[in-house]
Parts: sequence; C-alpha cells; structure tokens
Amino acid sequence: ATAAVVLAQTAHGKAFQAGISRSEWVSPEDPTKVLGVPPGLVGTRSPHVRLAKLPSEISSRTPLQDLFGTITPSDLHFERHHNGVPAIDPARYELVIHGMVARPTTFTLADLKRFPSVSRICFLECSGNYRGQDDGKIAPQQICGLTSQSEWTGVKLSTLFREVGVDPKSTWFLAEGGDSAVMTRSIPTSKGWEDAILAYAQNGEAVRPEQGYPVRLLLPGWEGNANVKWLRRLELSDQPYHTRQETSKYTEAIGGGKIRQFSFVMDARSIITYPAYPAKVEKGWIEIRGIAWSGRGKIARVEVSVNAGKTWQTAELQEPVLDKAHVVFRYLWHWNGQPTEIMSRAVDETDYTQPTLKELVAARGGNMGYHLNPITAWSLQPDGQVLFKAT
Amino acid sequence: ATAAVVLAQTAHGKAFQAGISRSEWVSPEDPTKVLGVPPGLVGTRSPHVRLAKLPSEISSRTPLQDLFGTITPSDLHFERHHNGVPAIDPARYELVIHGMVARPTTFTLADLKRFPSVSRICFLECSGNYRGQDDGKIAPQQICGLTSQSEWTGVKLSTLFREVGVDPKSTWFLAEGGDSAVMTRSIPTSKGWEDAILAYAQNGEAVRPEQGYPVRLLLPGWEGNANVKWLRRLELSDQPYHTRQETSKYTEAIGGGKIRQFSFVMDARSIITYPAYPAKVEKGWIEIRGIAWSGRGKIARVEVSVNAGKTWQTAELQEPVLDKAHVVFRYLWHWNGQPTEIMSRAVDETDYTQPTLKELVAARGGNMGYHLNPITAWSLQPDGQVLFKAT
Amino acid sequence: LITSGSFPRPVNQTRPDTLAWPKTFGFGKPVTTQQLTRLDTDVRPDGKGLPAGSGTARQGKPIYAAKCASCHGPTGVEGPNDQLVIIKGLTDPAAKAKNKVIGNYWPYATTVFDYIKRAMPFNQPGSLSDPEVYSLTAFLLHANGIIKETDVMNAQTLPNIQMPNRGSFVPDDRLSTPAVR
Amino acid sequence: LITSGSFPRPVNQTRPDTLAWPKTFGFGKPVTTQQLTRLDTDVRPDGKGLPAGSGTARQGKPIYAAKCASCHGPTGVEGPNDQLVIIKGLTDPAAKAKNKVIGNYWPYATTVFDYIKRAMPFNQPGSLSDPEVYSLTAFLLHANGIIKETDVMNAQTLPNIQMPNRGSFVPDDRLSTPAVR
Ligand code: HEC
Ligand code: HEC
Ligand SMILES: [Ca+2]
Ligand SMILES: [Ca+2]
Ligand SMILES: [Ca+2]
Ligand SMILES: [Ca+2]
Ligand SMILES: [Ca+2]
Ligand SMILES: [Ca+2]
Ligand SMILES: [Co+2]
Ligand SMILES: [Co+2]
Repeated sequence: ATAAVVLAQTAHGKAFQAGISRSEWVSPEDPTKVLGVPPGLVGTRSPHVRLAKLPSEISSRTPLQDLFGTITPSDLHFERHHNGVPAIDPARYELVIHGMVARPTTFTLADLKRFPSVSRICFLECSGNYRGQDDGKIAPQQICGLTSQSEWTGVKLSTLFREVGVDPKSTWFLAEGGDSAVMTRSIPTSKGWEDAILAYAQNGEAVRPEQGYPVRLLLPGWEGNANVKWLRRLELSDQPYHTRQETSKYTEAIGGGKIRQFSFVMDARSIITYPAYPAKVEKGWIEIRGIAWSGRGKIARVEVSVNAGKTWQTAELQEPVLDKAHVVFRYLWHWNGQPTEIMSRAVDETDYTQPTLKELVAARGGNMGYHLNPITAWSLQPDGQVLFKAT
Repeated sequence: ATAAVVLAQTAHGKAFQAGISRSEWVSPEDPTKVLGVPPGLVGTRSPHVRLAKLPSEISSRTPLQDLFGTITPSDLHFERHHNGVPAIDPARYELVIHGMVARPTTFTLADLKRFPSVSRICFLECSGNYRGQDDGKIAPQQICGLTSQSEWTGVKLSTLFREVGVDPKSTWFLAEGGDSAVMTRSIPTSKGWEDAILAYAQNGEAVRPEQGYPVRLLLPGWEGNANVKWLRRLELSDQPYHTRQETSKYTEAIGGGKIRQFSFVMDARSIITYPAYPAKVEKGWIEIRGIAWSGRGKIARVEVSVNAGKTWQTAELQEPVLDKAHVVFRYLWHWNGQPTEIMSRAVDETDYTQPTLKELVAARGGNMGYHLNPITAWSLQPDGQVLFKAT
Repeated sequence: LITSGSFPRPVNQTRPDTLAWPKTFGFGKPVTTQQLTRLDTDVRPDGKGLPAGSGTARQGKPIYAAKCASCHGPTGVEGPNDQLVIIKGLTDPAAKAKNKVIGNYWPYATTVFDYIKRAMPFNQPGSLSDPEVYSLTAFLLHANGIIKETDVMNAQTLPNIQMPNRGSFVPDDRLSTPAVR
Repeated sequence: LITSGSFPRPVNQTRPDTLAWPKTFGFGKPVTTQQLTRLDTDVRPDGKGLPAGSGTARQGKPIYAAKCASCHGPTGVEGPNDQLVIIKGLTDPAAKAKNKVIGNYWPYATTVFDYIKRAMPFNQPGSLSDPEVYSLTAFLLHANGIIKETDVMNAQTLPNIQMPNRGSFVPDDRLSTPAVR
C-alpha cells in the first residue's frame, strides 16, 4: 500500500518518523472521516488519559484510584529511594557475591541472564505505607500509594547461592545497592534459599531505573526497603550488620519500651479504590472495587462492610489469586443515597485479619510507626462525596 | 529534607519539574558518588534499554526476543490497523447496542465502567502472524511479532447482552469500530455470552490508542482482527454480515477449491525467543526460553528438540499457566558447540499439537495464508550464530 | 456454505454470578433514531441496510477515475494499492494464486457497497454519497465481468447478484478435532 | 535482643529442579582483591570491616561545621535534615516521642561510622576519608553524651561502645500467630 502510506506520511509523517507523542494530536469531531496515525515504533497514552505518580521529596506514589486490574504500569510504580535514582551503565555493571561462600564470584549482567530464570507476579510495598488526613480529602494514592505490582523476571537467589557455594552456617547476608546511599540491608539467608529473586526484568522489559535498573533484589512479601535496588554486592555472614536502615529506620516501637527490628513481612491489607476520594457517586448500583494483598501468602478472602463495620459480606476475588500478590476484589452494592461508611478487610491464608487502626495502635502500645495496615473506611456523603475516615 | 531537595533541585530540578526523560542523563563513572534523580511524576526507561516495535505500512511488531515473562509493555503491544489509529475524545465516546435486543441502548464510557467488571490476562494475535526468510536472518519479532499479551479489564459482553435483553434467537452480531476504516466483523453471539469482554483497561491503565482506546472488543483466543478496536456499535443479528474483512481478507484456501471462513480460533503455537536471531551463543549451558499459547484453552505442555526434531523433551512451564494466554517455557541444555537445530512445539489441552510448516501446508492443500502457526527452528552455527529455519 | 447454523445457537444463558443482580442496572440511555441513522449504515447479504439511490457502471466510471484510480490504477489492476479487478490470461501459477479479487473471490456483492461506503477513498473516508457508492460498486462489478455496464445497482438488484466464488466458502472445521487442518 | 538465632538457620537445601544441574554453571569470574578493597567497606557491630585510622570528637568538630552543619544544624538538632543529637529537657510527650536519635535510639555505634562513610555528606557521598569518618562518628557520639570529647575512636574502641538503647530491640514476633501484633 505504498501510495496510501505516502499519503499517510504527508499527514502524519513526523509522527511515523520521529515517534512524536500522541499528545500533540487533537481529536477530530468525527474520527471516522480522518485517516488515522500509521503504525509506530513505541506506543503512547491517549492525551485524554492523565496518569501520574504523586512525588514528595523522598517518594512517589502510585495512583491506585486510577488503575484497573493488578499490574501497575512500570512508569507508575511507586518510588522510594534514599539518595535518588542512580544512572547505571549496564556495561560496567557487576554483582559481587562473597563472604561465607566457597567461590567468591563477580557476575556481569549478561552472566546473570544466562542462569535458569524465573518469573512471578508479586507486590512491593514500603513498610511506611500509611497516611491519614482529618478532612478526609485524600485518595488511595495518598493513603497507601507506596505499593505496586509487577511481573518480575530474574534468577533465583538460591541458584546463585548454589553457584557460589554458600556456607550452610551462613544465617544472614548483606545486600548492598550501587546508588549514592550505597543502601544496605541484612537479610536472613533462609529467605535467599526460599524465594528471593535477583530481578532484571519488570513487566516484560528491563527493570526501570526507579525500580533498580539493571538488577534489584526481590523478596516476595517483604518490606520494600529490604528489596535492595541497583544491587551491586551480597556478602554472606553469620550475623546481621545492623545498618542504619534496619536500626534508625524501619524499626517500630511496640509498647513496653520494646522496638521491633527485622520485621520484614508485610501484613495483609486491602483498600477500596472505587468508590474512593476524589470520585463522586450516585445512588443506585455500585460495584465496590479494590485490591488486597498479604506478604504472608495468598489472600483467603476479602470482606466488605457497607454499614460502618456492623456486618461484613464476602467479596468476589478475581482469579488467579496469586501468592504475595495484589488481588482484585469486587462487591456489588445498591446504595440508597443515605450517608454510610464502606470498608474492606483482607484475611490471608494464615488467618491473619486486617485490623482497624485502633486495634493496631492498641496492639503496639499506643505507637504509630512502620507496618501500619489498617482498614480504610470511606464515608459516603449525601451529595455523593466519598471521604476517607480513619478506623 | 528541604535542604537536600534544594540541592537535588539545583542538580536535577528540570527533571523533577518537567519529567524530563532519563535519556538525557549520562551514567557517571561511579554512581555512588553522585546524588541521584529525585522521585518523579512518570517513570522512564534507562537510556541503555532500546526497545521498539518494528513498523511496516500496515502493522508494527512486538520485539519478542527482547522481552521477558508474559506481559507485553503496553507501548510495545503489536499494532495492526487498516486505516490508522484514530484520536478519540472519551467525552464524546458512545457505544450503541441495537438490533435483536429488547432495549436498544447507548452507553457512555462512564456507563460501561459502572457495570460489574472483570480482569483477565490473555494474548492477542493477528491471524496473519507468520513470516519466513531464506537467509535465516530474522528475529522472533519478524517471524511472529504480531502477538502480545496484556492484563485486560472491562465489562463482560454477556453483562451488556443481559442489560439490553439480547433475543435468544440472535446467532451473530456485528462489531463496528470508530476508526476511519469503520472496521466491521461478524461475531457469533455465543462468543458474546461465553467470554467476550469490552475492555477499557490494559495493564492497569486505560487501553492505549493503538489498542482501541477507549474501548475494544476482546475475544479471548480469537484472531486479532475480530477483536474490534475503538468499538462504537454492536448490532445483534441472526446471520453474519460478510464484511470485507471476513471475506476478502482473513479467509484461507484449504485445498480442493475450498476457502475457510470465520476461522476465529488461534491454534496452539510456540517460539523459542532465546537463543534466537540476532543473539549469538557460546557453547556450554544454555537456558532455552520461549513462549507458547493456544486460542483453544490452556497449554498442556511444550516440547523442545535440540537435534532437529529427532527427539523431544518436555520443557518447564512457568506457573500460573492461564487459559488462552502466553506461557513461558524453559529447557536447560548443554550445547557442545556442534551445529544443530533447536525447536519447540506446543500441545494444548485439546491435544492439538503445533505442526511443522510442511504438515500445515499439506493439510491445506498446498496453500499458505492466514492461521499459519508452524514450529520455528533455529539453526545453531559453529560460530554461535542462530539462524531461522522454516520447518 | 456458511449458514447461521454453522455456529452453535447460544441459549440465553444466565451466569450463576448474575442471579442476585437486578433485572437491569439502568446505566445507559435508549438509542435514538438519529443515532441509528448516523451509525447503522451496514449492509447485509440479504440487502438489509441498503439505502435509497442507485447507480450504473457507466456512471461510476468517471467517479472511479477521479477518486480511486490514483491508488488502484486506471483499470483497477495497476495499484499501487489493492488490486480490484481480475487480471485475465494469467499463466504463471504464482501470479494466478494472487489474483484474488472481487470478481473471483468475494462471495457477496453487498460487501463491495458496504466497504466502499465505510472506508473509501482511503484518504477521504466517509465522503461518498450513496448514489456514488452504487455507481462505483456497479463499476467494479462490471469491470470484474459480473454485470453489464448499464445494469442498475440499487437496494433491490444488488442482493440478487450471484458472485461466482460464493460456493467455495466453508465454515471452520478445525475445532472438532486436535488434527492439523 | 536480636541474635543470629532470631531467624531460622537454613539448611543448604537442594531444590528438586536443580538435581539435573551441573555442580556449577561456571558463569561469572572469581572476585579479585581489588574489587573487595573497593566495595567491601561495610562495618559490623563486632567491628569487622572497620578500617585503619582514628579520630576524636575534637577533631570531628570543625569537619562537622564545614561539611554537615548546613543540613543538620550547628549542633545537630536544628535541621533542616535529620536530627542527629538528642534534644535535652523536652517535656511535651509528642516532641519527646520524636526525639529518637543516635544517642537514645541507635543500638550500635558501628552503624554511625558505616552510614556516614557510605552516604554522607548527602550532596557529596563517598567523599570522606576514614579518619574524617572516625572523627565525625566521635563528634556525634560525644554530642549525644555517649563518649568524651577526647576519646579516640578506631577499629578497637568503636565496637566496644555500649549504646544505651540496645536492649530495647526485639526480633519480629508476628509470624507465629494470626493475631494483630
Ligand atoms: C489514497 C489511496 C486510496 C484511494 C484514493 C482509494 N483507495 Fe481503495 N484502498 C486503498 C488501500 C490502502 C486499501 C487497503 C485497505 C486495507 O488493507 O484495509 C484499499 C482497499 C480497497 C478495496 C478492498 C480491496 C480488497 O480486495 O479487499 C476496495 C474495494 C477499494 N479500496 C475501493 C476503492 C474505491 C471504490 C475508491 C474510490 C472511491 C478507492 N478505493 C480509493 C487505498 C485507496
Ligand atoms: C546536603 C544535605 C546534607 C549534608 C551536607 C549532610 N547530610 Fe546527613 N543527612 C541528610 C539527609 C537528607 C539525610 C536523610 C537521608 C535518608 O532519609 O535516607 C541525612 C541523614 C544523616 C544521618 C542519619 C540520621 C538518622 O537518624 O538516621 C546521619 C548520621 C547523617 N546524616 C550525618 C551526616 C554527617 C556526619 C554529615 C557531614 C559529613 C552530613 N550528614 C551531611 C542530608 C545531609
Ligand atoms: Ca505511535
Ligand atoms: Ca519492618
Ligand atoms: Ca522520572
Ligand atoms: Ca481466520
Ligand atoms: Ca444494520
Ligand atoms: Ca564486609
Ligand atoms: Co503496499
Ligand atoms: Co524534609
């Protein structure tokens, strides 16, 4: 169709040649009467779709209320880093594994890709992922937008442990990043044998810079900070290192003067993402939608209350329900227009049930801190406004 | 950390403010000594990662050999359209359902999103997805890059059929797009009741323009062309319409003067994506990797031959193995450096086994055409080159 | 031959998960006549959907020359875009196999009308009047040796055209078996 | 108290899918001494990893003023960035609860050395010499009331510093139960 393409190029040549952003195009009155844009090199979002993370000085949050399903687009994956995102040249990249190993080894990126590989869909979540606001005018993105989900591909850490001959006496290893925080965390060696992955791909493509390009540690179900990005070194040891991140930070007071350390696992959680601030709703049939996840394993069920927690009904879960993964839940409800509160609570396969904020704070001797996974309530106003309410 | 951010903005202010592309950054010699880029609005690819579709005049192909896992990044999803990608304003978007229905109804995009929703991961594939080349210098992208996979979210078509009261006597419906081809296909009404979806989301976000923004028809397992994009109208009928796409195109000669029409289902297929042209390999251990899929249901197994089809071994499948979805397979192999041919064949739950090209063409009376899903062989040369070979 | 019986007639199944649903959700609005007038322009083989108006090959000839020939060639065989008219007297088997056009491949004449109306000319889609489309349809059917130059194509005559290749089309026979077909 | 026994000691399990694997794949290269000299700078609570060199709070004071005070305040409490030194005499409970710094929160003094060396100053990470890091560590420990201004911090003395809050840290107690903890 040479002539057609010549014509197409007359109209759209720049887009075809230069991959010009679709945002420069205006929607015609009747698109059936205008020849469209020819096939391109890299796709674009519709200019009518505005999606963005919400950046602060230290993190950037996923717009949970704007998303569907369970996969987070890689460019909207939450960010949390301590000294910024480094720009790493993959040709110079090396991963060193040493310490209590028989064969201290350095791997290039190409080396890592040669090993037997694995893919899995799982969530990541920062353990500092909770925020409330008194006027209720906050969206899921603000409340708990420090969680996202990807399909990760990489090499099982156990495969590399085997390759370098990890000493059976090793109980901890240090994971170190190549960012300018030279981020370090101590991880139990058992997690490395169990299900840790060195991920070099995310949602089909190379891990994004914000998520650890070219290689990150992935510890399914464990707090984001321990999933060290831009991974450059693993040192096998017989004790933890007590780095700044695992002492000064990412520890939480739990009452009686005690501080919990090495609290890796993310407890079960859920949030209704629709209806949720800033959406407004009409009375009538509403499909209540949200996501639920647990670092302990699979979600067993999600319960929804439409009467401020008085009674609870079981929501429908979208199959497949994966281990340590965001799962979509839905509950069909007829709203009569009267003010009420709706909320969801996740129950995982260990029977752990997502608590209210009050229960959580009480269990921790009155302290707030990391690992806050409370039930989130949405208060439906007579005018259809949906406001956050702490539980 | 106000001061830190002030400093960060001095260095990176433009990126932070304007979401400047990471491709404008240069990797420093030692990234641990340079403060990184602060959290942003929308993530970017590493400038070291070059991923692109391969556009022709009428389609654009997914770089299968460059991808990992099963999800195709939305901007690399294959494109096939007949009169270009329209620019549709979602505020003016309407879907009309009429014909053999009790209540002819027009739905806005917001209306469609209010109905009970569903998500599923499945592949799409153009039924014209096969290409060979005599010198063997073609990558999976050229051979069969007209297939991609997404997590789709939308409303089940059966939900809308129920809403508008589809006449039980309806056997076919017309699906019509709002592009400038005003693309039309006749679809059996039974598929609508069974598992068709009107998808408004793809991999977490709105369907991309190239894939049918704001709403496309999704017919899991059925040839791409029938999954009408930019969907604007469904007319329920008691007979097919015999549109140009389903008569002049997307029909195939099968011998004896017969032409197969309405051949919707995509037969089982697989391809080794590593090692594959243009990769070069070394002798030693190689993880053979690829994807397999079937429009008839689940992949039962994938078999790999490393001796030009003389013997076959069962490959490992990455869980979860989903219905009508790309699944990753792997086979660990030690290459002694001698020339050989490696190939994979998919077997699905109906026991359909992917044929060679010769078997396929013989079964169709010597004809090529649509629905060519042959085994793809890769010929390993002594120098490690990997060349395509037709079977 | 493709009949409506070629595909299973679905029972209006009730999905188990819909049992607790209201009869209708009530989202959406009734379709208006204006909407259907604008959108419902499709044409079925039985002629349903064909508009008023008519045309002949003789009337179509100048329209074709003005609006189509630049892409499909002066006589519909030269391209550069899709060949629309049979090339006669081909002997090379490869060339013969590719010579699949309206006159020797398409099963229904109504499809010609439907497609031209919705998609052509490629660079000005949706710009033709119904008489123009009838005339162009007649022109292409005549050029392919199906009708006479003066035959009038309209809502009555077009569905009655017998296309030579119609009997070749068979429904899908693959799914009853795991065999390669 | 956190001990190595707080987490299960793993058996070097052999995954069933690895039984047919070679003993090693042989991908990668042996680590060199030069690589470890460059990379292996971490410091454990037992002092493993501490380099040669030493420093005192007195030596650290001018370095702090020159390289740290702009972000952490002249006395380590004013900010704008993280508070590094205990604020004494707080009465408001909310303010007291936030007063969690090196001197009253951190369990090990080695962490101060390790972190400053790897990440500070924020805008010039990795720029300090080992004696500078010893001196700054001594300065912050002194400012927090842990050591004297003239105490010499080096590979022998630093691991012996007893941090007051060390006994407060307990291992994770959540996973043995579905209860909220
Ligand atoms: C600017 C170029 C251009 C012009 C002008 C044009 N066409 Fe086309 N035509 C095409 C292209 C390109 C295709 C193939 C579209 C596709 O693949 O979906 C096509 C396809 C067709 C087909 C379908 C052919 C087949 O075998 O499936 C018909 C019929 C047709 N055109 C008729 C016309 C008529 C009648 C006119 C004038 C009113 C016209 N075209 C003007 C470019 C053009
Ligand atoms: C340009 C600003 C800046 C300068 C200069 C700076 N810091 Fe920092 N410092 C920070 C920031 C920001 C953080 C928090 C980083 C994070 O959250 O991971 C921090 C954190 C720290 C911490 C950890 C505090 C805690 O409670 O976890 C210590 C200790 C520290 N700095 C010491 C120093 C020393 C010593 C110097 C001088 C050699 C210095 N800083 C210079 C900005 C700075
Ligand atoms: Ca494009
Ligand atoms: Ca923790
Ligand atoms: Ca960015
Ligand atoms: Ca087909
Ligand atoms: Ca119609
Ligand atoms: Ca060390
Ligand atoms: Co062409
Ligand atoms: Co601040």
